[in-house]
Amino acid sequence: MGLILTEDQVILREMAKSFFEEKSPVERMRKLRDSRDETGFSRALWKEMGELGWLGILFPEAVGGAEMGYGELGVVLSEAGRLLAPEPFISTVLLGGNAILLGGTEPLQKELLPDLCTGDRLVSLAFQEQGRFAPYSVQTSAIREGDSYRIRGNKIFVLDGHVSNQIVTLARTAGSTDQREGLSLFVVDADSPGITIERAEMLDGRNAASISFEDVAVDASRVLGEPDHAADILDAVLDRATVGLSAEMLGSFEEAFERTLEYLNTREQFGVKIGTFQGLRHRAADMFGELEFARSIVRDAQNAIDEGRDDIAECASGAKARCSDVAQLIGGEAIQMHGGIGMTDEEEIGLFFKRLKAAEITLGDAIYHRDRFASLRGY
Amino acid sequence: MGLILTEDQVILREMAKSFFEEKSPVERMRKLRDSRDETGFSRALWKEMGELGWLGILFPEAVGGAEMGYGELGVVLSEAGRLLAPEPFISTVLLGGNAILLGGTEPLQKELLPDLCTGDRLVSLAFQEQGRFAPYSVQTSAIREGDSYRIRGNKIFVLDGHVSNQIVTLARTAGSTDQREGLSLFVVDADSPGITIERAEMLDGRNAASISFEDVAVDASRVLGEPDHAADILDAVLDRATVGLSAEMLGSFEEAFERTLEYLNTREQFGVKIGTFQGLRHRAADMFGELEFARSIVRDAQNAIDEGRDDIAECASGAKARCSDVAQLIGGEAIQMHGGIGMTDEEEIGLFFKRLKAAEITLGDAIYHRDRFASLRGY
Amino acid sequence: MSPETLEEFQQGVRSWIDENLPADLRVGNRKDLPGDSLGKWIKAVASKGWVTPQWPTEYGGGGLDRKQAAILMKELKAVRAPIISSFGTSMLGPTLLELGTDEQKQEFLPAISRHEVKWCQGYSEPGAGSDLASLQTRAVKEGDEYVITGQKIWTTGADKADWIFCLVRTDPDAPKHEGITFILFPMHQDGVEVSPLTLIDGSAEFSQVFFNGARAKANHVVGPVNGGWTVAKRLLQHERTTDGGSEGGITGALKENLTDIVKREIGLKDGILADPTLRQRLAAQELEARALSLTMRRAGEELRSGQVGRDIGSLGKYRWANMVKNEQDLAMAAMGAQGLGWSGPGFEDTQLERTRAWLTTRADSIWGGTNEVQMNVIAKRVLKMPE
Amino acid sequence: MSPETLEEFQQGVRSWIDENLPADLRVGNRKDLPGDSLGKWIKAVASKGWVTPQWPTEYGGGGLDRKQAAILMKELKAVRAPIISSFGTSMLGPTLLELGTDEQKQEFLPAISRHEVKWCQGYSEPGAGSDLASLQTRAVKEGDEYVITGQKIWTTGADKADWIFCLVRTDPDAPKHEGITFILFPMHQDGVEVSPLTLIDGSAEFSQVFFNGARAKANHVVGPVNGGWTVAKRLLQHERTTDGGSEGGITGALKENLTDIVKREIGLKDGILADPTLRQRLAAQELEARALSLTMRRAGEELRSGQVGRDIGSLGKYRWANMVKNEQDLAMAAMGAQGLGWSGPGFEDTQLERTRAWLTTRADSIWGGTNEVQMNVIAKRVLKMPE
Repeated sequence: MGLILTEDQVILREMAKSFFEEKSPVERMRKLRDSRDETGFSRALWKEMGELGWLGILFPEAVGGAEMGYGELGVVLSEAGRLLAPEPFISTVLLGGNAILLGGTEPLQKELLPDLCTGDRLVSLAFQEQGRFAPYSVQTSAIREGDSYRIRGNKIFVLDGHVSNQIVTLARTAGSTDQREGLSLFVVDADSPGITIERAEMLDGRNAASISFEDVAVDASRVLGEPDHAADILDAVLDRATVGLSAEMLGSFEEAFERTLEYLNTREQFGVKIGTFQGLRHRAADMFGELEFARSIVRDAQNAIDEGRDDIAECASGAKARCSDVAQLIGGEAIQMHGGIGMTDEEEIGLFFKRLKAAEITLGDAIYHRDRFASLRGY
Repeated sequence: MGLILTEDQVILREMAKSFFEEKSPVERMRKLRDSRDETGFSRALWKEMGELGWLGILFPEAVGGAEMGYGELGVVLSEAGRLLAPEPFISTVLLGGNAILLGGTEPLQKELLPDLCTGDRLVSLAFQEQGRFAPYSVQTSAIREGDSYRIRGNKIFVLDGHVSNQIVTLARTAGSTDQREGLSLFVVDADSPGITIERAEMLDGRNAASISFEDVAVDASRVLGEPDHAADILDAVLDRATVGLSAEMLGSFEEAFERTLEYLNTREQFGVKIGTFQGLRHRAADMFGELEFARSIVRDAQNAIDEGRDDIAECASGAKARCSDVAQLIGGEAIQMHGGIGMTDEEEIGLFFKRLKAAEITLGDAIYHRDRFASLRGY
Repeated sequence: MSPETLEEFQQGVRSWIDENLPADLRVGNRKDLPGDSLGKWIKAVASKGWVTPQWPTEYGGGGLDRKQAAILMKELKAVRAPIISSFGTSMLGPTLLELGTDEQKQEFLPAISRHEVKWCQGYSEPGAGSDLASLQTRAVKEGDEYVITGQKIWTTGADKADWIFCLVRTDPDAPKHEGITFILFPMHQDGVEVSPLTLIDGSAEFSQVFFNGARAKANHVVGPVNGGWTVAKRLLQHERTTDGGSEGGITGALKENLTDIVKREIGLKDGILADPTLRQRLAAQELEARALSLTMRRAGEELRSGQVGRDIGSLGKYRWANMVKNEQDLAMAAMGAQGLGWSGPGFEDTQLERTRAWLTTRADSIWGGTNEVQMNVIAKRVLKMPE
Repeated sequence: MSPETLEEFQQGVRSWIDENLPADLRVGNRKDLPGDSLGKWIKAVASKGWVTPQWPTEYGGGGLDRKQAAILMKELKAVRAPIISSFGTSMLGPTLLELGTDEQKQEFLPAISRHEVKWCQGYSEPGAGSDLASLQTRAVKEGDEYVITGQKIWTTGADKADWIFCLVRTDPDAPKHEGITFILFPMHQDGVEVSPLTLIDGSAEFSQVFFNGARAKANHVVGPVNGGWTVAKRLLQHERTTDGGSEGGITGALKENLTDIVKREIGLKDGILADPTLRQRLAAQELEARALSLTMRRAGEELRSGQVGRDIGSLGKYRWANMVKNEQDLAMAAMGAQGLGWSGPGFEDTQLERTRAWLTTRADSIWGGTNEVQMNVIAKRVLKMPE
């Protein structure tokens, strides 16, 4: 596969661009935040995207999907990222949906994925238990009792967990904290007795939940993949979600860069446009370079998945490490170059800045992913 | 103590400045290098400095020293560094001399230090055995046999080892490689049977030796401090040498910065002085800031030793970490800003660049010293 | 009556404080001080003239000399008394004392000394930023009044202010520094509209102020008409010497020691911070803070000794801003996802505060001279690079 | 005679190489090739016109079309034959073919095709640097000759060259791009002095060249008098398309894979690089190299597909230079004191070579357009920022 968009992808991009520009200007995200909307995004818009086939891009036709690839999904995610649309692509499609796709039995897939593709079902993945990203660091336990498991523990940072129908939950069925082995994944209904879901508002206006499980009973048929060996599924899911998130970030920092460039090119100080100052010009050239390098590496990571290459994990970590760094660079420069006005909530650049910070840390920051890349490369 | 020079130190600086400008322009160092001078520095100039009392600054009056402090020595070292004088301050005064001062018995001090203060005796410290700095990583062994020890092993990077009268040698008398305990220091005469000293020319035109010890016999009276506990002396010596080296580096990168600034302020391109370009101006401002921060932290480290404070080690590692970073920054920018002409051996800025690289790595680079600082700070 | 000695003065201050300062105010400058208590305290301090201890008594000041004033401050701080200061006491007052007419002093200073009238500062404008002198707010003379049209931004406390000291353009044809006038007028009038500005950290201490035919008396011009730039610069010098005042100004560092935060968030393993990359960054950060503080100390020593080469004090604002920002970045990195909270459960209050502080400090490299302006100044004034 | 097919041509090339290329030359482009053998090989290649395969046969070329020439190159590379190229073949020749007079072509091209006459390039001057057009070397017409006075620098191979193609100023009063002439003259004459330049890495491939009354024939001006700037730019395009030629040009990367070097110098501990800071840097470096190579690949795809937005190819030189330099910095950091050697015992040859390479690559961000010039170009041409 190439590193540029195919003709079909160009058409998809134009569609997505018009869609978000028309239906989801940045102002919409701000209103959802300021009104403390109880969902935090638009269910109607989400269903519209379902109708357009975008939610099912990754899923087989058998369950109502479009059976396309990360190249296509990345195009949509980048355009969503450009205008900070907060719809639950990461939580429902890339994390929850992917877990069911990669680990679920056929009956589970048939039960859950068709509604997910239409936008009627929301699914979150609950895996994180601490602030610093460490996916195997799991203390939540699941104990087998006859045909079911009882889950006990606490999860944090469950994206969009407050509105999900199912919470795919990572729990320890063997081994000790931090061990890769001994983990299992369960599809837990959000309304199961013993679950408490508390919504928290995030820096970027999006939502994540703290979820506590007090002896929540789950049927053994709701296990994804083999018990004790869920890390294989988890890794694959996280790699794919990481690539998707990177594509979204690409759109966000590209837009932040464009807006900053536009500001430099129009804002005057001391009688001249500030974009004429060499110091700022060189920094703009550097941002441009970083941005374009990020684009190349994200496209390659998408190809790695779509081609089924054996370096998916390396590419995913490489993409996220780069995108996290670029998010930090462009986010920071965008505020600095906008000056005082960039500090106001009214100016939209601050919304980009916050989203970029949240995305930088979500699914692991640059340090985590360079570390992982090094391990994958054998050093 | 203050962070600015005392009146006496200002006078000393003016003396040292005139001395090096008159007797040791950078051209002298180049000639020593190009003629492959067999000593690698000027013994005559070294003795002159002995007469001026500079070699004995650290040593007690009882052995012919001036009994002053690192504040004073730092002033001389910075001026030496400004003109890249290659005389053996680091090897003979800061490493070898300090080892005898801090660990030697009174008879040993009386035997060795007076000649050292006059410039008639040269002493090196042989401790390093690998490229990456790791002072406890010692495989050279010393085995007790009656009243003497037999040393066996190889040392590298022994500064000025090819001309030293004594080689203060770190060897393992107990424990295993990398252990801090079990090390001992021996004053070994350079002409002892079994020693082979091979001179190597370094990047910066200075010299370091590879030394092999094949069952070299040393009398037990030539041990510095307690056998097996030499690390306490070694640490103190390395801290002091590190602060001295940092003072020398300060002079070198200050001069490199001045020359670069002068170049920016005179060189014209496209009809204007290149120092008018904001990109270069901002980088110059950054270099200035780094340079001045380095000066503050070096002065404070000198004070820490001279006041006998309990944070000498922290200050020494802090100073070297900073100076190594600044050396890399200013060295690199100096070449880049001089453009093509900076790439020629003829232009002196390249000599600064090379010396700064060598000094950056000598006695541990910034990573090593930040690591050590973190350990000292308890994290 | 023999002149009071400093010791006697100090004793007097101590007993006066003992009598007048209630226990519930001995907690330092906090925002939630009990209103009644505070009101009484302010009245008591004002009655001695000690809100403005060095101002002449005729304007409600304390008439103290520098040494006495220093003793007063020391004693107040010793018992953690709330410090009463305002734009009036720290900025406008000193400027009026120096450059105002007798009528202006009589009219405005006593109310400032009583801490009764709140002032705000109308300097910055949208579109001006670092280039303050390019301001566009117009003032046109009509009889013995000026009619003012334009817009100010970053006005601290404008929503609570009674009066404003304001830079306006009175001669649009003159070179930009020469057509500016410094003028005073009331905020509570038609033609003045205040619109609070929310910042990215959620705070709302600043406002935009819109003038649409606001009126100022011609005799409320301070200094010469079209000579306001000089007055403005003089006032900014007062601002600097009084450390920015308590309202607004540049925002501060972490409440808790950075090293403690990182150690707690990351944890130690065999006595070593569990993340080696953050360990290196933390060491670098601690060393940067030390170097900054040592350099500022050295700048002071150089100044006092007269041993001045290049002005190293000029680095202060720039390096300080970067240091504070990096400190917050590092705290954020240590918190990971725990640093992404805005509200709701799952986050400790200190974590939420730190996240806001991280946002607040983004302004440190912008306000009070952007990093870029500071670098320009260093290149030009300190390094004497050609232009 | 029916025209030869490409397959037949390829067969012919193969058998010709089999016959003519001795085993001792099948080792790639090395500096220590056996002289006799090499001389014979060059003669043989020249006799076919294959030193300059696409040039017309009348000038000693091979008269091949593009496809045939590609096959020839592929076959030569397949057996690691030494590639014969020079400033004459890659730069001057193509320029003369395009812009030279018939006499000039006849006079100069055959000798280049025979690889007999060595050329050097007189472009850069001290004091000009990135601003090439500000060159000062003067040429004054005397009869049918020009008399040349001035100085060139960075002249690759000047100490071995027979002729020079040189930019000189023929009209000092014209705007700086309009008074420049492109002229050819012999190096072996009074008035030309060559002084080799040693670089900081100890190499001496460049020279300074001093002209003190050197003489050039007026009919050796290429293109119009005072129109040399256009010729010079055209020539530089040939340089770019032929990848810099083998003499000089921008210096290359590490001979050994960086990751292997770092792993060997630092060592692994429990499968993890023993220094965690260098581990992060190495990962960043590997990822940077991947991103650069992917971006260059993408630039090619964009160009071929016509799907061009902003010109990402423009990043290449700048980012490449930084990447190569960082790679060498990292290798140096890994070697520690073992990277500080210049000569003498105690250092492996590969370590000494790496240290020199570290020095050599400092030039990568200077030559071929400094980093600063590249950033200027990106800001202006790609980002369209105002000036």
